[in-house]
Amino acid sequence: MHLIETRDLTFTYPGNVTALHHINFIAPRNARIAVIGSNGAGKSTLFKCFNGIFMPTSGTVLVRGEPITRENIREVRKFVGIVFQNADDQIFSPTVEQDVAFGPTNLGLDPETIHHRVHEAMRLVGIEDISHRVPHHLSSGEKKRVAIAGIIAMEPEVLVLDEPTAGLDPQGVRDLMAIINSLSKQYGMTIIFSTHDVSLVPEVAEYIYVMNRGRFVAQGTISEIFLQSEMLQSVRLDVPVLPKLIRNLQKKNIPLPMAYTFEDAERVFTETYQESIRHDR
Amino acid sequence: MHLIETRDLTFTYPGNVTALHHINFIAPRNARIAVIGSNGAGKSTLFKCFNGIFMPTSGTVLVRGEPITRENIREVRKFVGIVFQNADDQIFSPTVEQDVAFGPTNLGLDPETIHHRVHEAMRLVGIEDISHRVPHHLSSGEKKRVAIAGIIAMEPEVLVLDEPTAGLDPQGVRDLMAIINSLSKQYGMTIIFSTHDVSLVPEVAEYIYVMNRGRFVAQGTISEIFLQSEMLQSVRLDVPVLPKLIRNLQKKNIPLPMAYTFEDAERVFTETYQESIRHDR
Amino acid sequence: MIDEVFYIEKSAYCKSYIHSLDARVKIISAFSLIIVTVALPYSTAVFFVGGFFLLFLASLWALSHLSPLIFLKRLAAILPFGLCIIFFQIFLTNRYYSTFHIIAHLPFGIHIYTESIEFAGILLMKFIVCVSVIIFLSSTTKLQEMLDGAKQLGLPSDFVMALGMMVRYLFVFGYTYRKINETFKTKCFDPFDNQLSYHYRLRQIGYTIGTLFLRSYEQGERTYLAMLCRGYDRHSDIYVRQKNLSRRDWVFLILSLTFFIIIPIVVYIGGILP
Amino acid sequence: MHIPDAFLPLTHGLVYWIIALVFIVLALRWAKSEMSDEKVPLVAVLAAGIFTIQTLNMALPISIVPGGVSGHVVGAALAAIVLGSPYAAVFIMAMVLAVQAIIFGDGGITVMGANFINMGVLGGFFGFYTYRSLHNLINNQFASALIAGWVSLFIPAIACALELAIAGTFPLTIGLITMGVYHAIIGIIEGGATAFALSLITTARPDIMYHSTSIMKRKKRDAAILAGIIIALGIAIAAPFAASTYPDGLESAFYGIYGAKDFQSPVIEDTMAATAEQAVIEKTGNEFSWTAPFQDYQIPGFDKMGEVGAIVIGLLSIVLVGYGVTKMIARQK
Ligand SMILES: Nc1ncnc2c1ncn2[C@@H]1O[C@H](COP(=O)(O)OP(=O)(O)OP(=O)(O)O)[C@@H](O)[C@H]1O
Ligand SMILES: Nc1ncnc2c1ncn2[C@@H]1O[C@H](COP(=O)(O)OP(=O)(O)OP(=O)(O)O)[C@@H](O)[C@H]1O
Ligand SMILES: [Mg+2]
Ligand SMILES: [Mg+2]
Repeated sequence: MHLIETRDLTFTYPGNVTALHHINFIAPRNARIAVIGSNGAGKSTLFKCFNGIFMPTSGTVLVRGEPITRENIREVRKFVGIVFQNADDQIFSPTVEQDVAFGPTNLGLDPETIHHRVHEAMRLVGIEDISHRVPHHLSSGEKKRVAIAGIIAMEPEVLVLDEPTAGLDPQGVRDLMAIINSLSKQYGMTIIFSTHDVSLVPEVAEYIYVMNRGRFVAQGTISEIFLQSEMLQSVRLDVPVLPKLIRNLQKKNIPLPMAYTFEDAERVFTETYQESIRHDR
Repeated sequence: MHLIETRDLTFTYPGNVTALHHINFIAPRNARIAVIGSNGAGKSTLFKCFNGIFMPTSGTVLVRGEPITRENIREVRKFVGIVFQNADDQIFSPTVEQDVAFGPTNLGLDPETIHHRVHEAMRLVGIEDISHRVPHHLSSGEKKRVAIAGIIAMEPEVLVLDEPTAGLDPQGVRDLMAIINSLSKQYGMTIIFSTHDVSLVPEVAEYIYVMNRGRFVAQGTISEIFLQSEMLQSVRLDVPVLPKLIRNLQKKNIPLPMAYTFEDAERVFTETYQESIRHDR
Repeated sequence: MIDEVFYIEKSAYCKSYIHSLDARVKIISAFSLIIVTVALPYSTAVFFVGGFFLLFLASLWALSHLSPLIFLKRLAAILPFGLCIIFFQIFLTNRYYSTFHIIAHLPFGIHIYTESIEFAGILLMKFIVCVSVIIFLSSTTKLQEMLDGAKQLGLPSDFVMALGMMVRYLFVFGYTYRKINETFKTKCFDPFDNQLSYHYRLRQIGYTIGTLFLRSYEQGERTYLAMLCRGYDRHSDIYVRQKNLSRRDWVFLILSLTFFIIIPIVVYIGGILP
Repeated sequence: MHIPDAFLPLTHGLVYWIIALVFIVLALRWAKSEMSDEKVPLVAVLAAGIFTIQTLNMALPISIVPGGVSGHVVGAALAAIVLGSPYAAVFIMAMVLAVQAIIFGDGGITVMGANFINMGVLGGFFGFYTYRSLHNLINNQFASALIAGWVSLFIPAIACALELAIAGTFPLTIGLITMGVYHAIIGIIEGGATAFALSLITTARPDIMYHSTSIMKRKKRDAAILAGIIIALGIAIAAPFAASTYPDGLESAFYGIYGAKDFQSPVIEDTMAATAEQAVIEKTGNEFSWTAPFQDYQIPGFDKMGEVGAIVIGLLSIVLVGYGVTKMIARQK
């Protein structure tokens, strides 16, 4: 049984814009999945189907093997937490702590539990020391973390993040990636995120769906997807710069093995070049 | 005489947030300058001083050698065009064409000239075929181009772009970079832009200012700045991945020359390798 | 209601003879029809005149190639407050009649009168005609054409510009509103959820309103700065391409205005009624 | 509370339109001159924001049917309080109501003046002055905003009932009671939400809040304003009873208000309230002397051009006086 599964999911916005066509998506337990696609590909729309904000026009969305219905929608939303693209649309309270507590309070938990969950969530994303500040004045990275804490406090098992790094500076991106990685590795959360910054993907994800105009045009592991540079370019995306470089060098008969992350690339280049230099001597 | 120069510019927001400290900035004619810095470094604030939206708390801003005053502010704003970070701030008219025409209309030009300028600007950024659409249905890349057209239609000599590529997909980034490059090379505009995506910088800029907490912490040509990876990391930024890789490999005694753009990197890797193999034989 | 703006816009973007008429023509006709309808004296003649007007609107609607469902949906959304007042009329006497005949006795000394039903019917007819006119106008005219039209008809340009900006940001905030609602859903908040205390729900809605207010305030500040960059000052004006009325615009205008005047005259003075 | 077309006769609509226009012009002037900073763009964007705020529906505090009936916030008080001027509300509501009437069909065209007087002018002025005087006297922002919000909804509802009654579209007593009770209940949403919204705005952006402290506190004046508001409220609440006691209680209720007005005449919003009320008084006399107009198949008002002219001239002069007083007070600041 998969945590989230869509079967032949099609979604049409009122006004006849079909944003999703026959989507088949599977998220097994503890997976780390990236959905990549250009602006308007349908990533945000797809995510909103995962917790019943949008109901399929045709096809089904199964959460823990069951279709989403009126009866189980609260359970589904507790189970699948979504952090939306723009943090400003998700933060309404006068203090960070109150904002993180918003979700748990709506679930009708007792004050004790709420307090505990809120502090645990704030600790996980590292915003404990700003818990009494006004969210309005936080930096974009801090706001993003508050938004994530607000969802984590509801203790979902699947964490869905829509373009989590948009607008963050490089250090902010690194910090956020570290948080996401630790949520996945230490707390066993299943992570699904979208992005069009392809260089992020190898750092977090292990499986990729490529989306274009409401359809999945490819899916596979990182190495499978990033080998198809023409396909990626045709859907307005890019291959991360390192695999692209290695690819081009391979074509010029330089015997480099493929690498996706920075560490791997450094290693293969060092080995290959030192090899060739050693031959030299 | 520089087109824009700031001398010891300090700016304090009402409420005592000093966002700029003693900034000395120079933009010579036809320069292509990048201002890089993390979230909240003060980039947007600095740009708003360039055309008198914000007036210095102390220090001066000289445009074409003259300080900005009440009398010449109209001239200054015609001369220095700013494209803001968020296109939605800037597109306030009900249709694309009306929006592009807003600036020229305010300049008091005759309808003939307005019409001509508007169409020329729309042609330059490639939005002629969407001129009658409403802004809210445009994609983010299209909106960005409408915002740029609105500024270009005023025919400024200095084009200032605040995070022009934020939120765009890779193809959108490539298109926009091409537009900016052609405005600089074919139309002789002086370009100043900000970003925290350092990998863009070598594609467009030739000179860099590094900003942190309202101060310039470094400035120089691309090769000067991107050699200082510790400095960049300390201000929450990053070295673009290619120079970083080459740097690390150089440390391991692989005799690679430095390269910043993708083409250069591909060339140096190929040459170095082929060199070493040639020796081999 | 803000979601409706997207649907209204969609119908306004269809293409037809009616859609392609100049906005000025449609505005003048629509407003005159409303004024004529409101000015009709209270009498049963209103049923005839209103009937003709509705027929007229229905034929225009048919010409516009829009589905009647769109019209009915929009009508249903607008009616409640008016209907409520109209419905109460049947229990009340009013000053427009001198005698009242009771046709039904209800408990608590409440009665239903023949004349009151007639009066309610007259009000309903006028109300429906006026509302239909507005639905017709906004479903067949793009917002910015209406603004251009209003400007050419002499609405002060300050107001045209302000309304233009308002309309533009209505769509921006329309998206914001959707996103806020989606966040409410993800966080399981429902202002109608009785398991949460009323105070808590009111507080959260209040905070949301405050946030939206701030968002729009700050948007206003930023937009103002962006406008300054483009040479905005108090003499600024919105750019409107001058356009002359075509012959068919004139034909439509003259025909419809004549119709609005002839029909009541024929019905009232021509003595169709006793 | 949006009166639709056809619920007020054309002549009444015209009269309300004229009064409304005066306030719109004043508001436009405010937006263009205030502190030498253009407020037109800010107010235009805020109008879109207030429109959005009005779509946030909320259950009524008293559940009439299970599941709940909804109400929402009008926002005139909030806008006036934050921007520090009732004209802010006037400007914003003018745009919101225009868009609602012309695009959504919510509220009529011929009666837009009346809707605008109710929700924009009365709502804005009562909301603003209730808040400011209370805040200066009791120094409790939350309570002041709560009450101001409530008043800013209740008074317009009463005005709306009066206008319908004068038009002969809805009987006075029942109108006052139903509109009054209903809006007294949703007033809780308006008041509560305004108070919470204001507390959020004050914590997040205290700098944009208009500071009543920066204006010299004049307790006496505030007390007088408050007394005026309380009397207006008292009359509004008592009106249905008065109206049901006397057969032609409408007139007496109005003279009551008119009498109350003398008591604290230098106050802006009462001057202006009086403007509207005076209009109403003048009309009342006429209205009651009307015979059923349909009997002779004449369009009402057209046979009484003289009377209508008198009303308009009377109104205009009152408006001018009101305007003069407003100007004088504005200059004193
Ligand atoms: N409320 C809506 N009504 C109609 N169409 C919509 C709506 N929201 C989105 N769309 C359309 O659906 C498509 C998918 O949009 P979506 O927001 O899911 O894309 P995305 O992949 O998240 O893009 P981005 O990277 O820009 O966030 C787009 O073509 C968009 O125009
Ligand atoms: N209106 C304002 N009032 C007070 N402080 C402000 C205001 N706008 C910005 N600041 C502060 O000024 C500093 C610089 O902000 P600025 O927007 O210039 O940064 P930036 O470099 O453009 O950041 P980003 O990359 O996030 O756009 C920040 O600390 C910010 O909090
Ligand atoms: Mg998206
Ligand atoms: Mg910025």
